[in-house]
Amino acid sequence: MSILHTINKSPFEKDSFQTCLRYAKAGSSILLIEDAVYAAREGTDVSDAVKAAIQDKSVFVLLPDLDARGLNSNLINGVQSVDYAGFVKLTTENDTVQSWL
Amino acid sequence: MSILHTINKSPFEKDSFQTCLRYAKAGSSILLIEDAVYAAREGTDVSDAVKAAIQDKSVFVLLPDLDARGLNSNLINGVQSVDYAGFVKLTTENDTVQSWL
Amino acid sequence: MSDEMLNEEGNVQRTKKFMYVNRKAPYGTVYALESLEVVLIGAAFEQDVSVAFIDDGVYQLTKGQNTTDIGMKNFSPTYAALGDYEVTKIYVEKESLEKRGLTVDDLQHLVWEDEDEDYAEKDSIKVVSAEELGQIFADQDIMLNF
Amino acid sequence: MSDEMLNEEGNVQRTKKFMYVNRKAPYGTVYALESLEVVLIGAAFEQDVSVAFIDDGVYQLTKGQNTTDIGMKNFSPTYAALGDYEVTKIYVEKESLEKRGLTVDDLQHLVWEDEDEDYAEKDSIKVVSAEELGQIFADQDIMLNF
Amino acid sequence: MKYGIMINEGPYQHQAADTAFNFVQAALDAGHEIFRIFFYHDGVNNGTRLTTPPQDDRNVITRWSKLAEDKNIDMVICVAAAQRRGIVDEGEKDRNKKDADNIAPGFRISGLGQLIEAGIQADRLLVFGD
Amino acid sequence: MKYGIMINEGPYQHQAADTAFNFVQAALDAGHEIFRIFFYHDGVNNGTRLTTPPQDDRNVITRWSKLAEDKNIDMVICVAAAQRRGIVDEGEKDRNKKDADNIAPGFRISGLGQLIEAGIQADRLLVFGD
Repeated sequence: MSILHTINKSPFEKDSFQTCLRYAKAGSSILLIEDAVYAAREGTDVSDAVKAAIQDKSVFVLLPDLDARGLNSNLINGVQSVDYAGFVKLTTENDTVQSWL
Repeated sequence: MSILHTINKSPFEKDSFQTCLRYAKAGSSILLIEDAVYAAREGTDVSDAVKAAIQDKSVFVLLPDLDARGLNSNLINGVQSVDYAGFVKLTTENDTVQSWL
Repeated sequence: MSDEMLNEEGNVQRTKKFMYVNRKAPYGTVYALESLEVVLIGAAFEQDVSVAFIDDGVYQLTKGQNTTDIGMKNFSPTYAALGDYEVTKIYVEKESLEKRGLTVDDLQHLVWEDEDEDYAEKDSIKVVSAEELGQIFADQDIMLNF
Repeated sequence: MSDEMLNEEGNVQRTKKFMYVNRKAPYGTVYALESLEVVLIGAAFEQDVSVAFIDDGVYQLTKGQNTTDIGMKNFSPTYAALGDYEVTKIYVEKESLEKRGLTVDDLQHLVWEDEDEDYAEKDSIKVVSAEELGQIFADQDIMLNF
Repeated sequence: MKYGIMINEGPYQHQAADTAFNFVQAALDAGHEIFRIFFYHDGVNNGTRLTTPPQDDRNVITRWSKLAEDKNIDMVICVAAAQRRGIVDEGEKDRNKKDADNIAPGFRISGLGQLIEAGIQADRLLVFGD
Repeated sequence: MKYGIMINEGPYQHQAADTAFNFVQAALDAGHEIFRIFFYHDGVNNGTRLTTPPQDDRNVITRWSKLAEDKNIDMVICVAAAQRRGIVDEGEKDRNKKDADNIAPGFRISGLGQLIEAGIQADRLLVFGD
């Protein structure tokens, strides 16, 4: 069974991001929403961790949340942008959704 | 002027603890309350940071919060326990209070 | 009804695997208490229930909690009732304990009675690695994170 | 009344130093917005006001915020009004920017007009180290963390 | 596909209720069904009709009420969480001897079993919280 | 010593209101004065009289109301934050054309200036939040 992991907390503020990476298996999908979208940017203290995750997992970011925060540029290569329709589609393509809050 | 810093978040969950340590000057006081009391224990991943802080700052822990969490033992040497009356006293002995939330 | 039940339309429906994941410390926020209320209510629904404690969630199970001086309700005795509600699969993450300088001896001893073995008392808590717990997560139908 | 005012009993009272410390990202929570409302109201009280942005608080000042697709109010243009409210001491922590791969060019250019120098336009934002900001904190009367 | 939605935070303080709303809209637009939206923890505060948000901002509450009416969606507020936080319908008002109620149109108050049932009946259960 | 107290979280969800209450009690016991308690953000939810918490738990709201009455403490709810979250007194009810109010005894609704004034007048201003 495949899992869609969502994270909604900034990787700099809370441990949700690190714990999600600890639990997300190879082949699973991770969607960054709300304050977690900051993790999608190149050149931060967590961008290496995101690049490592992309090696064997799919990493997505919710574009409306990125736009809201004014940082829709300089994204890590391989992070895929989705809108809310794309978010819904991801929940249909995976068997379960785990929300890392 | 002397500052009393309070922290109410677990050092494992949020960045408040690390940021408070970054800002607390030598001679200032730090009071651990609510979920921050977990930082007062010996043998955790943050106990070295607390011990370093004790070298030039006063570190206090709110005993009622420690009791509630069942972990009123094996405290780091030099961390001083206070009750709510002691919390009030600390706010009178310092000029300002900064709450790291 | 071991792993099947009737749904609203009267059709047979597979029992679902519910996993409750607790990641927050008690008392600082209400999530631990209200999560426990969900688990207890959920136990009446004849589903396949598991509970996991990771990150600060492991603090929920510490022994000797005494809330007298903060004036809040001590709900920690309720964890001991989980066995009576047939909630017997309780996973605690090893790495989270270690990071916090805790061992399983710092936690409540939770048990359940196995009616298939003459009501033998068995441990409910299994200390597992994140790797093992991740495998268990991968097998669930419903993940509720608190 | 430069640094004195009358209190309720009509006695002369020293102006106090208010420091508003912003540590949270915008939109994910309301703290950034409601903190800004406090700063704007507080500006009317003729106190000595400073605002600091550290940790995720630095994200509050990013350029080009567009909230159309999340349906929330974009309050970022209001930061540009701080100068008009005579809030001219805005500190941004250098280490917090670096950790997030940001430079001051990613932030709004906030200015104020110095009436003592023929309304010359001056930068409001000062990028400072945690060490320097800690010294400034030590000199405050009131610390409000958001 | 049939969705169950759980919302754990109140309006305005956290984005959770906004994200959930946008997700639900998108799911409906894609032709999916929302089996139930369950409000728990501070999420129950989404169900008060007494708010008056600034006119230049979204109205989280009336948006939910309109959605419930337009799309006939079952929106359930947990009774235990509501009692702790002061969200009251007419039945709760009488039962707990209160002098007012504050529930918004389209919401109903019921037990936690409604959440478990949503987990059982829906194809996916999503949690939005803090 | 004269204290100003700011509370930024609602009852039950976070411990902030409990810690603030215990601090205020201890300050009063030590002979200090509480100039004002200011409720902001979700803290405004401390001021609803519609809660019915479990009988074996503390009642955060009535505890505040009793404290205000017994010790004559000024407890102020921020009007802007209250409008977003549905905390209403009689004046707000009329002004915003609501059909009910829900404010608890001992609380009053006023502007953010009351917080700044507390900072100016008090010897110490303490923030309790999340």
